[in-house]
Amino acid sequence: MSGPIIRPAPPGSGTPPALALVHVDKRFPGVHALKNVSIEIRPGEVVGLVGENGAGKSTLMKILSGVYQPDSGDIRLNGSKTRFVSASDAMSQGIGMVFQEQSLLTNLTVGENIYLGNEAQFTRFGIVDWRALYAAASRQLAKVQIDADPRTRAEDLGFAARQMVELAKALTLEENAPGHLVILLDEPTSVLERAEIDILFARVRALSARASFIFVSHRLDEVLELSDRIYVMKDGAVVADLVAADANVTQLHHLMVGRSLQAEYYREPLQRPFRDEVVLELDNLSHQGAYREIGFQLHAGEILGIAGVIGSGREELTRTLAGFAPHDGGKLRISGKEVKLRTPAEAVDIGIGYIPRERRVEGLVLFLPVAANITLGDLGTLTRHGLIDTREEKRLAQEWVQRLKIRTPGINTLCLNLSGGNQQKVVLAKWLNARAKILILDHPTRGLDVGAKEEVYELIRAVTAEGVAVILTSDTLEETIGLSHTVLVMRDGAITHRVGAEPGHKPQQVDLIGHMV
Amino acid sequence: MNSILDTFRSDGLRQWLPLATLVILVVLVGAFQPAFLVVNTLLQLASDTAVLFILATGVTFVIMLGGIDLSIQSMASLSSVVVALTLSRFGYGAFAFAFGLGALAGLLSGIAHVKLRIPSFIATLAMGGVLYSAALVTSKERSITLGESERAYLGWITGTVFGIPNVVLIGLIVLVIAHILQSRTRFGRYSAAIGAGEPAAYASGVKVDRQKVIAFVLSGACAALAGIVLVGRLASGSPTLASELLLPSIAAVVVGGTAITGGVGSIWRTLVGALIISVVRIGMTFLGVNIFAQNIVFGVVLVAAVAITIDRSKIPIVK
Amino acid sequence: MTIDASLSSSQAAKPAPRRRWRIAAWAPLIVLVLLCGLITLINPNFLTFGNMVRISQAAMIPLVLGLGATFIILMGSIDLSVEGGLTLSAVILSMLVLNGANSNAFGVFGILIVLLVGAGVGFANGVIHVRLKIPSFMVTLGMWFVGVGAANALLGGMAIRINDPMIRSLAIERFLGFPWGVWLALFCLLIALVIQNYTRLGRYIYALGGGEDLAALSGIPVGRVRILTFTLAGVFYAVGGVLAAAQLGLGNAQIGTGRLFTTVTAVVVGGTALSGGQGSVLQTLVGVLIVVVLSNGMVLMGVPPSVQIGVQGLMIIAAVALSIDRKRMRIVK
Amino acid sequence: RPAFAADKPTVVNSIRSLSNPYHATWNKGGAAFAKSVGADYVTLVTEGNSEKGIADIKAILAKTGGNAVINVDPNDSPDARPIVEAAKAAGAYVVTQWNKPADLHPWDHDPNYVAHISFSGVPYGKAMAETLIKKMGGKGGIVALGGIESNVPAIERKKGLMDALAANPDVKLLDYQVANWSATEALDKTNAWLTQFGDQINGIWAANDDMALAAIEALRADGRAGKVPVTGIDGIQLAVEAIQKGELAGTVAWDPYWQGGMGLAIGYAAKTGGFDPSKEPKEHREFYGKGVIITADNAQEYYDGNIASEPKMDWNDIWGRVTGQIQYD
Ligand SMILES: Nc1ncnc2c1ncn2[C@@H]1O[C@H](COP(=O)(O)OP(=O)(O)OP(=O)(O)O)[C@@H](O)[C@H]1O
Ligand SMILES: Nc1ncnc2c1ncn2[C@@H]1O[C@H](COP(=O)(O)OP(=O)(O)OP(=O)(O)O)[C@@H](O)[C@H]1O
Ligand SMILES: [Mg+2]
Ligand SMILES: [Mg+2]
Repeated sequence: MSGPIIRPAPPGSGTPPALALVHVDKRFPGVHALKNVSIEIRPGEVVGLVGENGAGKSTLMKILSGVYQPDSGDIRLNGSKTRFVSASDAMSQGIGMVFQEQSLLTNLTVGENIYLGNEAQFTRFGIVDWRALYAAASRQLAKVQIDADPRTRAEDLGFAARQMVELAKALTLEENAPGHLVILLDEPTSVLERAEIDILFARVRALSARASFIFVSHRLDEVLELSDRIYVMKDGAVVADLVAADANVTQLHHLMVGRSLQAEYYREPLQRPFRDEVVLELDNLSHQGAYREIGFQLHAGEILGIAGVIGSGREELTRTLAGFAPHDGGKLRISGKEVKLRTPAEAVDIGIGYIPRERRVEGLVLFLPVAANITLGDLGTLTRHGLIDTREEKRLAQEWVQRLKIRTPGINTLCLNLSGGNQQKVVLAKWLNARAKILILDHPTRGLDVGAKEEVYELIRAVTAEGVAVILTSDTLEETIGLSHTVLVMRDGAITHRVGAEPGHKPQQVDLIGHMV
Repeated sequence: MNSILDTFRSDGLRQWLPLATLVILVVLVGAFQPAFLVVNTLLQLASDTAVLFILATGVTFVIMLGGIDLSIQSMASLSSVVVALTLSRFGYGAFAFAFGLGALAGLLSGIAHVKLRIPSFIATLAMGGVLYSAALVTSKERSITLGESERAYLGWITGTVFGIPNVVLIGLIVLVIAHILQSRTRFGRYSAAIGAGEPAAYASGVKVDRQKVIAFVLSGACAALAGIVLVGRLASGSPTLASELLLPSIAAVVVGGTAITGGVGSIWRTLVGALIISVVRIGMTFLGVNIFAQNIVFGVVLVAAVAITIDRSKIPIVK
Repeated sequence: MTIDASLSSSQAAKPAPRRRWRIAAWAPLIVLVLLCGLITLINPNFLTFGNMVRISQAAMIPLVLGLGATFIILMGSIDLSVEGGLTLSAVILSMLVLNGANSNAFGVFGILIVLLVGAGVGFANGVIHVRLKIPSFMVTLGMWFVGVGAANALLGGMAIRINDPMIRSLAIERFLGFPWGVWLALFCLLIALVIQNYTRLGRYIYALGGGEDLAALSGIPVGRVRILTFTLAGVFYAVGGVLAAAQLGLGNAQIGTGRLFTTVTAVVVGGTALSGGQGSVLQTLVGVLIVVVLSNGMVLMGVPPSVQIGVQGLMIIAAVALSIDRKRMRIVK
Repeated sequence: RPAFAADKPTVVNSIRSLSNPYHATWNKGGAAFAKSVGADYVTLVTEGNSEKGIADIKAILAKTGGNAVINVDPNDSPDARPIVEAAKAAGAYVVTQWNKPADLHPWDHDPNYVAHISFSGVPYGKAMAETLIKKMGGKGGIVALGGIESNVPAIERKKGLMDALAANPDVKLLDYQVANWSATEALDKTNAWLTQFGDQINGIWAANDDMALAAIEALRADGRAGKVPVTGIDGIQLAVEAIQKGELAGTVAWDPYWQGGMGLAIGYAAKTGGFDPSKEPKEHREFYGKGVIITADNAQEYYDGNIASEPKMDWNDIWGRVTGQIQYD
C-alpha cells in the first residue's frame, strides 16, 4: 500500500540536478532496503527526507556518500553519471555527510577529528603542521558557534557538542572541495537543543548559495521548517515528492505511516492517576559537582519528567539512578529501603531498567542477535536448572518483536543490521521483558519515527497502568509535558521548579523554560 | 546435542566451513597416504589432540570475553607436578587437588585482572611466571617419574572403552560440558555479550567482573585437567611438561574461526581448530614434507585455514 | 503540531576544557624510578654508569622491536611475527656481510637489503591481513613460522659468525660511553616519535585504533594504512635483527627466541592498550626500561633462579597496577 | 600392497629442532648412516613440545606399520616411556639418548627398546670447571650459566661444576644463573653480573656452547673478551673456532654426528637381525658414550678431522664408544 504520489511543480530551469539517484536498488541479506529509488537534488536546494524507521533513508544517504555501492541504478553528479568507490572518493567530489550515529573518534582531539583524512593541506614534506591545523579547526568550530579548545579530546565533549563538531567537520567541505557541494545530514538534530538547531539551520541557509542539502529527521516540523522540497519514503521506495510550503505535518504523517496522526498524540486520555505506593524516594540526594539536595518521590504508575538544559545535572541524576555513578550525599530509598547503587547490576537487581542515550554503546550489544539482546536483562527467569530455556527465549523474543513491531528479518539477526529506530525498540523490549519496576528513560524516542513514537508512548502508558514508574528525560519539552504526571525542572544541579501535569492541566512550555535558564 | 544442529541451521552454510576445511585436509592427507585414513590412526590423532583441545577450550572461555590467558601452559605443567608428587599419598584425590589448584590459580588471575584492572595479557603472563616458579620449586627442578603402583591410578586416562581411548572420551566430555556452558547457560550468554559489547552488557546489569573471573577459573581448571591428562600419557610430571602448548592452543581457537577480539565463537569451533592443527602437523609427517619446509608449510596452511573458517559477517572489522 | 519551542542554553555545547595535569600519565615513569630506587637499596652497584650502559644494551633490541609493535598495537592489531622478522633479518645479514661461511662482504648494503627484507615481511603481513581479511593474530603467527622456518632452511641449522667490523662495532664501539647500537635504537625512537606525532600515518594509526569503521567514514584509506604500518613494523624488526646479530656476533635461527613476549609485555606495561587507540612510543620506552631493569635487578638482588620468573611476574603486576590510569580505561581486556 | 611394507626399515631421528648446530649435525650423521644402508630417512623435530614429539613418532609408526628404527633425543625425560611403549606395540626398534626416566630400562622392553645412550654430565662438567680453574691460576671468582632447570644434562653438568669447586676451595662461585640454554638470556645475565661483580669475575662456566659464546660477546662489549676465560660444552663449530682464537678455554664434543648415526646403526642392527638385544649385557643397553674434551691443545686437530671434513665413521663399530653402564642414584 502507498499514498498518492504528489508531484511538485516541474523544475524551473534546464540546469541539471546537483546530485541524483536514478533507479537505484540496494539489498541486504533478508532486506530489500531500496527499491528502484530515483531522487534529485537541485543546486542550492534543501531537500527533506522523511520516512518510518527502516524505510531506507540512511541507506540512501550512504549510497550518496560512497559508503555503500548500489546494486543497480546510477548516481548522477551535475548531470553526468558517476561512481563513488568510497567515502573519501565522494568527499573529493564535493559530497559530505553527517552520520546518524555519532562518528567522531573519541581517542582523538576535536581538531584531529575535524580534519581527519584531510590533513594534506597542513602537511609539508610529510610533516603535519599541527598549529596551522588547530588554528583552522578553531575557525571551523566558530562556524557552528562552539567555543571548545580544538585540542580537547572528543571523549571529553558532551553528546550535543560532539554532534556540532561533526557538523563543523562536514562544513570543512566548504574550503576543501571546489565547485558545488552536497551535504547530507542524517538526523543531525536528534540530540540537539533548540539553540543549536537554530545555529545549524542558519548555517544551512547561509550556505545555500554554494551547497545543496539533504536533511533527514523524524521531527517533521523541523523538516517542514528547513526544507524546500520533501521526499517521503516507505518500505524502501519513494512514495511522495512534495513542495514543503504546500505540505503539513498531518499529511506527511499520513504518507509515512499510512494512517492519520492521532489527535491525542501522547495518549493523554490513557493517562491514569498514579498510585499511592512510593517506589523511589530521594532525600537530599547529592553528587559533588553534578547535582545537590535533590528530593522527590516517585510513585508506582507515575511518569516523572525531568526538564533541564545540559549541565543542569539531570544527566548525572539519571546515571546515578541507573547505577553508574553512586551518590555521595543524601539518601536514596527504593520501595522504602535505603540503597546505594554502585553498579548497574545492582540497579537491575532491584528492578530498575535504563534506556541510555548512547544506544549503540550502552543500549545494545550490536553484535548479538535481537533475541539475545531482548533477554539480556532477565536471563535469570529464563533459566531452568542452570540452563537457558532457548525455546521459551525464542517465543518471548518473537512476542516482543510482534508487540513492538520491530522491523527485523528475524530474531537471530544481529542488532547491528537494524535501523536506528528498531534498535531503540529492542532496548525497550529488553526492559519490558525484564519487568522493570522503575524505568529510567533517557531520550527514549530519539531517532524514532512518528509512528514508532506513538507506539512507544502507548507502551509507556500501558506499563505505567500496570504500576511501573518512569523517570523521563526527553528531547523535547513537548514530549516531557505530554507524557508526564509530574515535571521537575533542574538548573545548575538543583530542582528549581516542580509542577503537576495532569490531563487538562498540562503546564505551558514557556513556564518551564523560565525555570531552566 | 540438539542445539549444535540449531547453530548449524541458523547460519546456513557458513557455519559448516570450519568442519569442511577439516574434512578436506583429512581427505587430502589420506589421498596421498592411505595409512592415514585407518581407524587406528584417526583415533590416535584424536587422542593426540585431546590435551591441546582441553587447553584450548579453557582459553576459549577467556577469549570469548575479549581477554587472553597466557598462563595455561605453566598451569598444566604445575598440575602435572602436583599430581606426580601427591598421587602416592592422596590417590585419586591428587587429581581433584590439582584440578582445584588450577581453578584457584584462575581465580587469582581473574581477580588480579578485574580488581586491579590489569590487562589480562599481563595478569596471566605474570601468573604464568608464578606458576612456573612454583612448579620448579615443588618439583625440585626435576621431572618426577611415577612408579608402578602410582601408575595404577592412571587407568582412567590411559585405558580404552570399546576400543576408544579414554583420553578421547575425556575430550568429548569436556566438549559437551563446555558447549553447554557456552551455549545454554547465563555465563555463556553473558560472555558473548561482554565480548561483543562490554559497556552494553554492563549497562544491562550483567556482573561483568564476575563473568570474567568465572572464565579465568574455567580456563585454569581446564589447564589443570590438561596437565592431569598429560600425566596419564607420560606417566610423569615435570615443570616443563606442557611447554610450547600455549601458542598452539590459542592458534586452535583462532583457526576454528573464533574472533581473538571476543564475542564470536564457540567450543565446537575450537574442537575443529585443534583438530586442524593436529591434522596439519601429523599430516606433514605422514606426507614426508621436508623438515626444513615444515614450519613454512605449517604457517601457510594455518593462515589459509583461517581465511576459510572465520565468519566475516560477524566480524566486520578484522583487526 | 506546534513548533518545538525547546530550551536554549549557551553552555549546552560548551565543554569544560580538560587540560589538567594528569598524574596518571606519569605513573609508569614514577614506577620505573621507584623500581630503580628499590634495586639500588639492595645493590648500590645498580646506579653505576657501567650498569646504566649495560641496561641500555639490554634495552636497545626490545626498544626497537617495541617501537614497531607499538604502532601495530595502537592500530588495534597484534603482530606475532616479531621473532620471524628478526630472525630472518639477522640470518640474512650474517650471510651478506663479511662472515665465516661465505665470501660475501656487502657491508652497509647488507644492512639496507636486510631492512628491505624486513619491510617485505611486514608488507606481506599487511597485504594478507587486509586483502584476505584474516585477523592479524593469525597472519602474523603464520609469518612467525614462515620467517623462522625460512631462516632455518637458509642455514640448515648452523650458525654463521659475523666478522664485519662495522656490524660488530654496533655492539662494541662506543660513543659518549654508550655502544653505537644504543644510539641507533635512540635514532629509531626519534623516527618513531616523528611518525607518531607529526605525520598523517601516525594520526591514522590512532584513528584506526579508535574505531576503524568511523575512520573509514572519514575517508581514511584504511587498508593502505594497515599495510603501511605492518611494513613499518617489519623494518623495525629488521633493525632489531641487525642489532641482535651485532650483539651476538652471529646469525642463527634461534636468535629471536623469546623476544615476542618481552616485546609485547614491554608495550603493554608501558600503558599502551591492546585494544588500540591509546598509548605512545614514549610509553613503550618506559615499559621496555621497566622490564629490562626488572630482569637486570633480579640478578643484582640475588633472587634465586627458580623463583625469578615468578617474582618478576609479581613485580610486573605491581608495576602495572600502580601505573594504570583507571579513569581512562573503563574497559580493561 | 600398502606403501609401508617396504622391506628395509625406515630410519628416523627425533630431535629437538634443526635450528641449533648441535642437532643439525646430529641430523647429518643420521642422513649419512641412512645412506650407508640405503634406507629411507626421516627427521622429526619436537620444537620443545613433548606432545608434538610423541605424536610425530606415532604417526611414523602408523605410516610405516612399525617397520622403523627410531633414534630419539626425547624433549623431556617423561616422553621416553610412551615413545618406547608405542614403538614396542608397533614392532619398531628404538634407541633413546640423553633423557629418560631412571626406572625405564631397555631390558624391560625386549627386544624393541634396544639401548639408551647418555653422556655423563658430571665428569665433563667437572672437567670443564677444572680447565677453567687451571686457566685462572687456581683461584678467583667464577660465575656459571646453567641450562633449563629440569633437564637431566643441566642437572648433571651443574653437579660436575660443584664437585670441582668443592675440590678447589680457593675458587669462589659468585653466582649461578639459569639461562635456559639460550644465548640471548646468557648475554643479559652476564651483563648483569659484570655490573654486580665487576673485576671479581675471573672465569665463566657455561653449561653449553651457545651460552658460553654469548658470555664472550658480553665480555667483548665490555672490552674484556679473551681476558676472562670461558668454558662451554657441546663442541659446536663456533666454539671450536673460539678456542682456536683463544677466547674460549674449552668445550666437550659429544660428537652429535656419531649420536645421530650410531643411534640408528645400533637400532638398525637389532632390527635387521645383526644382534639380539636381549642377549646383550646391560652395559650395552644403557651406556655412557665418550665425549672429547677440546682445549687449545687439540682444537686444530679436532677441527680438521670433524668439522673441515665430513667425519669418517665405521657404522658397524656399534659398541666402540661404550664407556660403562649408566649409574642412577
Ligand atoms: N548493513 C546492513 N545490513 C543488513 N541490513 C541493513 C543494513 N543497513 C540497513 N539495513 C536494513 O535496511 C533497511 C533500511 O535501513 P535504514 O538504516 O536505511 O533505515 P532508516 O530509514 O535510516 O531508518 P531510521 O529512521 O530508523 O534510521 C532496514 O530494514 C535495515 O534493517
Ligand atoms: N560505564 C561503564 N561501562 C563499562 N564498564 C564499566 C563502566 N563503568 C565501570 N565499568 C567496569 O566494568 C566492570 C563491570 O563489573 P561489575 O562491577 O558489574 O561486576 P561486579 O558486579 O563487580 O561483579 P561481582 O559482583 O562479582 O563483583 C567493572 O570492572 C567496572 O569497573
Ligand atoms: Mg537512519
Ligand atoms: Mg564489583
